[in-house]
Amino acid sequence: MFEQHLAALPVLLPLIAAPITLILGRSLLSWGFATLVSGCAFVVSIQLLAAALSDGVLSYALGGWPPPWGIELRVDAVNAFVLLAVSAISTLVLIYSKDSIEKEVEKSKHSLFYTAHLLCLAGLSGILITGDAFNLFVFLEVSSLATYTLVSLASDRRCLTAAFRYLVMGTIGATFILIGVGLLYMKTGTLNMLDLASRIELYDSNRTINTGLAFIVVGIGIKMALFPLHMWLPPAYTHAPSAVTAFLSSTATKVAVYVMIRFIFTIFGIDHVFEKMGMDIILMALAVVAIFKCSYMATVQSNVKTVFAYSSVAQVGYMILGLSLVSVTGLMAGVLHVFNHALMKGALFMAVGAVFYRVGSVDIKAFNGLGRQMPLTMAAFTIAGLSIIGVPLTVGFVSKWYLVTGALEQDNWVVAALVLAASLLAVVYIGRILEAAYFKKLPDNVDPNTVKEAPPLMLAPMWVLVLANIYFGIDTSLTTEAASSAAEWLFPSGDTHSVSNVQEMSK
Amino acid sequence: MTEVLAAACIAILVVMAIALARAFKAPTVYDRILGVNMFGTKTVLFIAAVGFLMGRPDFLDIAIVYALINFIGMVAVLRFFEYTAPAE
Amino acid sequence: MNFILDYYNYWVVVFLMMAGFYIVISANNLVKKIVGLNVFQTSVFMLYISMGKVSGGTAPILVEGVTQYSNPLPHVLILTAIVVGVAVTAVGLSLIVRIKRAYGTVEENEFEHKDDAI
Amino acid sequence: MFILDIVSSILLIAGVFFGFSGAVGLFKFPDFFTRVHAASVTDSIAAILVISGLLLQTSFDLNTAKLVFILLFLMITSPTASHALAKSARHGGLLTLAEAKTENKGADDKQEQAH
Amino acid sequence: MAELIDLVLLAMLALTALRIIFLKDLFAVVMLFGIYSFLSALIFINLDAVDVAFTEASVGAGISTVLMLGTLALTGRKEKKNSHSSLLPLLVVTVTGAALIYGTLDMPPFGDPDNPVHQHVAPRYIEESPQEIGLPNMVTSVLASYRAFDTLGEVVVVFAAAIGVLALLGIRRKKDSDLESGLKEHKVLHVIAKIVIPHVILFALYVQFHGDFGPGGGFQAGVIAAAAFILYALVFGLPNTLAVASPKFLQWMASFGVLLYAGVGLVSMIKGGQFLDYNKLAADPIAGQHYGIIIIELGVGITVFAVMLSIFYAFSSQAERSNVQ
Repeated sequence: MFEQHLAALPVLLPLIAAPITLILGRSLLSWGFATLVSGCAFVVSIQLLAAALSDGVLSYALGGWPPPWGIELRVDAVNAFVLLAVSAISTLVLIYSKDSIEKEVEKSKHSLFYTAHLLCLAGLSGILITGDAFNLFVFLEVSSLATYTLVSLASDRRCLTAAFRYLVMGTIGATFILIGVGLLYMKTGTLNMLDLASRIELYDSNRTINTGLAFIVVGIGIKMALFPLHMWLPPAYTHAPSAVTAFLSSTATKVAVYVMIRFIFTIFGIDHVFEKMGMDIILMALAVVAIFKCSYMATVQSNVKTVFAYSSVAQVGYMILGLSLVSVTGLMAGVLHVFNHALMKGALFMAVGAVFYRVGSVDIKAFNGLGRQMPLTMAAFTIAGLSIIGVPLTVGFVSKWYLVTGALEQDNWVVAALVLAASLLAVVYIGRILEAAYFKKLPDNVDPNTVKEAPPLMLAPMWVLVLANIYFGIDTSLTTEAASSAAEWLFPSGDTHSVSNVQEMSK
Repeated sequence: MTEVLAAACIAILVVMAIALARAFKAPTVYDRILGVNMFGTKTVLFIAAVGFLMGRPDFLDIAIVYALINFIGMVAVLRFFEYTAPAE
Repeated sequence: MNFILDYYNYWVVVFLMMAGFYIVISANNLVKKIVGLNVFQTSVFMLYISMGKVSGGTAPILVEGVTQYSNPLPHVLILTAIVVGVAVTAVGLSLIVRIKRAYGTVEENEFEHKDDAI
Repeated sequence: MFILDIVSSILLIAGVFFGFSGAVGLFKFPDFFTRVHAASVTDSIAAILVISGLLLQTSFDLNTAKLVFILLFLMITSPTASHALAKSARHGGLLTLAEAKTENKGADDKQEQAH
Repeated sequence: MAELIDLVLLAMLALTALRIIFLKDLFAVVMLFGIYSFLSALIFINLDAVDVAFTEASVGAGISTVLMLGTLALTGRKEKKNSHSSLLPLLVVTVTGAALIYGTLDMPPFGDPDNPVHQHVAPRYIEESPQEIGLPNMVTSVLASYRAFDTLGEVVVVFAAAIGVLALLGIRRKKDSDLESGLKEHKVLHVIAKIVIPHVILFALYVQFHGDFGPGGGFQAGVIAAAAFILYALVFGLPNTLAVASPKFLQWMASFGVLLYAGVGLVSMIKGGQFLDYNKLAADPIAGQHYGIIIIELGVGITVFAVMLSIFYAFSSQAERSNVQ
């Protein structure tokens, strides 16, 4: 029975657990329960990825109605891979948040926090595994509503305005997606993704379908903070509770990137999007501007959370750059970076949260002298920061490697050079913080005895992520295999040759 | 008979339009509410009539909901004035 | 003429959507933004319902002697979307109440000045 | 059957006529309290007439019951709403036209005295 | 005839939308939004979407408007002068609108039965759902069976909204519950409300269980039942209502509704079907469908009722609090 329903479990588990968490009510109890459920979802998603890699695709017809009449859940290598990252981060963040939100969220709201977290996880998992375009919208809204709540739970009043701006932008994005899906439905009469794909193919450059595509891309662009539409992200990530920032930065925008990939590659088909509409040029231009503009913005911020918020927007640029290369390698780099970026940003924001837990501020000045006071936290921070820069032996290097290789395959020297140049900006913004931590002294007015190492429940998940950063940076076979089979899965006519070449080169 | 029903529907629509005009531009805020209330009650009649016109009178449930919501809306407005001075 | 008859419904709906969208992005007052969001979404619902209409059809509830029904699927989708809309509205409004309590104003440009940028 | 149709038509037309007159009254009457009078009285009579007209079109089934329910509901709530609104306006300090005139006069008198 | 009505209603909608843009009095804006909602519900009726009209009327014009008024009572009625330049928004809107108009040019004509929408997936719902599900209301069949997972998502969205509002506002129970509140001076309203409220609850039950045969269902019923309690709270004051349905109880109910819905799915999994496969619930598939739909509609109704009322409580207790201060 378990095997049969494997595809439905990642979304059903948190979805059913959320109301139970609310009933449990007590802080500790609901924390334990939520963590347990999230852990189960993680175990399930490991099995799902294994199944997807061996069998190709798992389809689950809800209600026993065959698609396109009923709603289908569809798990393949792509979403199983992203799902693994989401459920893993969710579990780690939940472990981490027990101490973290103690400091940042009112006691009476803890069980609401865990409920909202589970709802968010359920929404994100639902977006990932559904095979139905409208169902995707519903789960998008489940996760978004939970996210607005999570962001607004911080004690700083600025989180309220940030959450409101996020809510307005997010709802506009969702409504754009709704319009786009409506236009597609109007021309095809179906909502199932595969069915949509086969029926869109029948039309050769139809104005209604092109408009639908444009609306969907803009809508998802808002959700994933694609460059000119990213204005909601920095305030939201800066003022949300640290645990929430760690969770969202490594999952929410990544899921949106997945949705973009799914719509472009599975539903519309690359011929339609890239060759007929020339979307690759637009996306590539936006991605490059995003990488530079936001990396630069990251270097001039004084709030460390804001620094990494802008860095996240820049990193989304890398992912979009990957898929705008329109090659198996480029796409693979994009998918790989979705996973890798989750590892590094999760660790970074957890470290920043730990600093806030002890020091009570995340201003760059607050980091002065912390290298001595919080050695483990700052070591984790350093390694994750190096990973963002793309230093060899970390995951950041692996995804940038494939990105540059993808660009060079097409003799696109400019893009390759730009990617490398942008890494220098990352050196600057990471370097500023490391300098403060290791080369400046603790301010005199701070008592060195109060600023000590973070509690173990915060350190453990942080270090799990840091070790994952290193492990997957050295032994790349697991992630690259998953990412390359995902990319090949999406590229129906892709030549598998070039990927195996690249793998050899990386060894 | 259909002609009479159709004419009645159109006429109710016209009345609704006039009430709407009052809600758009009113000398006092109470006139605005009056316009909205009249709009609501006429809508109930319109739904009832249109149901017979389209030959599906079993949709009267919606008219009931309209009447109910219209009433609750009015009470909510009155309650609202307990908190804020209604001066225009 | 036929062309207009075929499409007038969609055009008016597009106009309504854009009116709502304009309110959202131009309004300075947060409550008005939420009203605009609702107008925007309601108009999108009309787009869906318009495409489900069949001329000469009737509501998709089985009755004797009728063979032509309108399409029930858009109705189902919009039922769901309306609920989503009210959920977002409720959360947005409660955020506004909290913002008013924290800042003393619900005008966007006023509370922007009260905090540093970002 | 034919007679029923005619009676029903007459009721409908009469109802719509009253509704229309009420709407005109909404614009034409001089102060709020006369306007609320115009609106509420015609609202009730229009509801009674139109729904009675529709009642004659039914074949005495569930729809009849629903129509009667709507009628009763409107009969109860519509005057209540108007009454509460007028009362609220009164409490809010709105004056009738006559009162406003005397008030103005009083104010004018005072001004004159001041001069 | 339908086209004429459609046109008139659309014109009214357009005027209302324009008026909302230019009005500065937020109270009037909210009133006009209520009208906008009513009008769009009329359009839905005219386009044969009676279930949607039902929902839009009760939610858009009812709950949303009441919540907006509650917010206005706390935030003030006047919109201040807008210092933003309106040029950029206008540009964005024009571009978006132009894109949409461009998109309409290849659309299938309005109302044509040969449109792809009516040819591909929908015919099965129309032709076979009466046999497969056994219900005359196709919207209920699709909503509660074919696309039941969407509806589960919808219930979870509502639940998430409750979590959000509770986290943001919370529901304060006042110690001094003998506080002046409610419309004390309106004696007539008290009498009428006492007559009306029981009938409204009765009507809600009718909508809940008649939804399989006519317009209505769990969602609408939940909203109407909540509306009855809201009316009670508006007229008799919040403390009295809190005594009838306490916030804790409502939280429990909201969770219970979601669990009831998901529970049907789990039972069908245990009986060997897929999640939410009602055919397995009873020996006879049609009977199974009936059981499944009735129970999940009940779950929807319970959750929606509890959530809508909780949200209203949250707003209302804020308003009363600020009123006291």
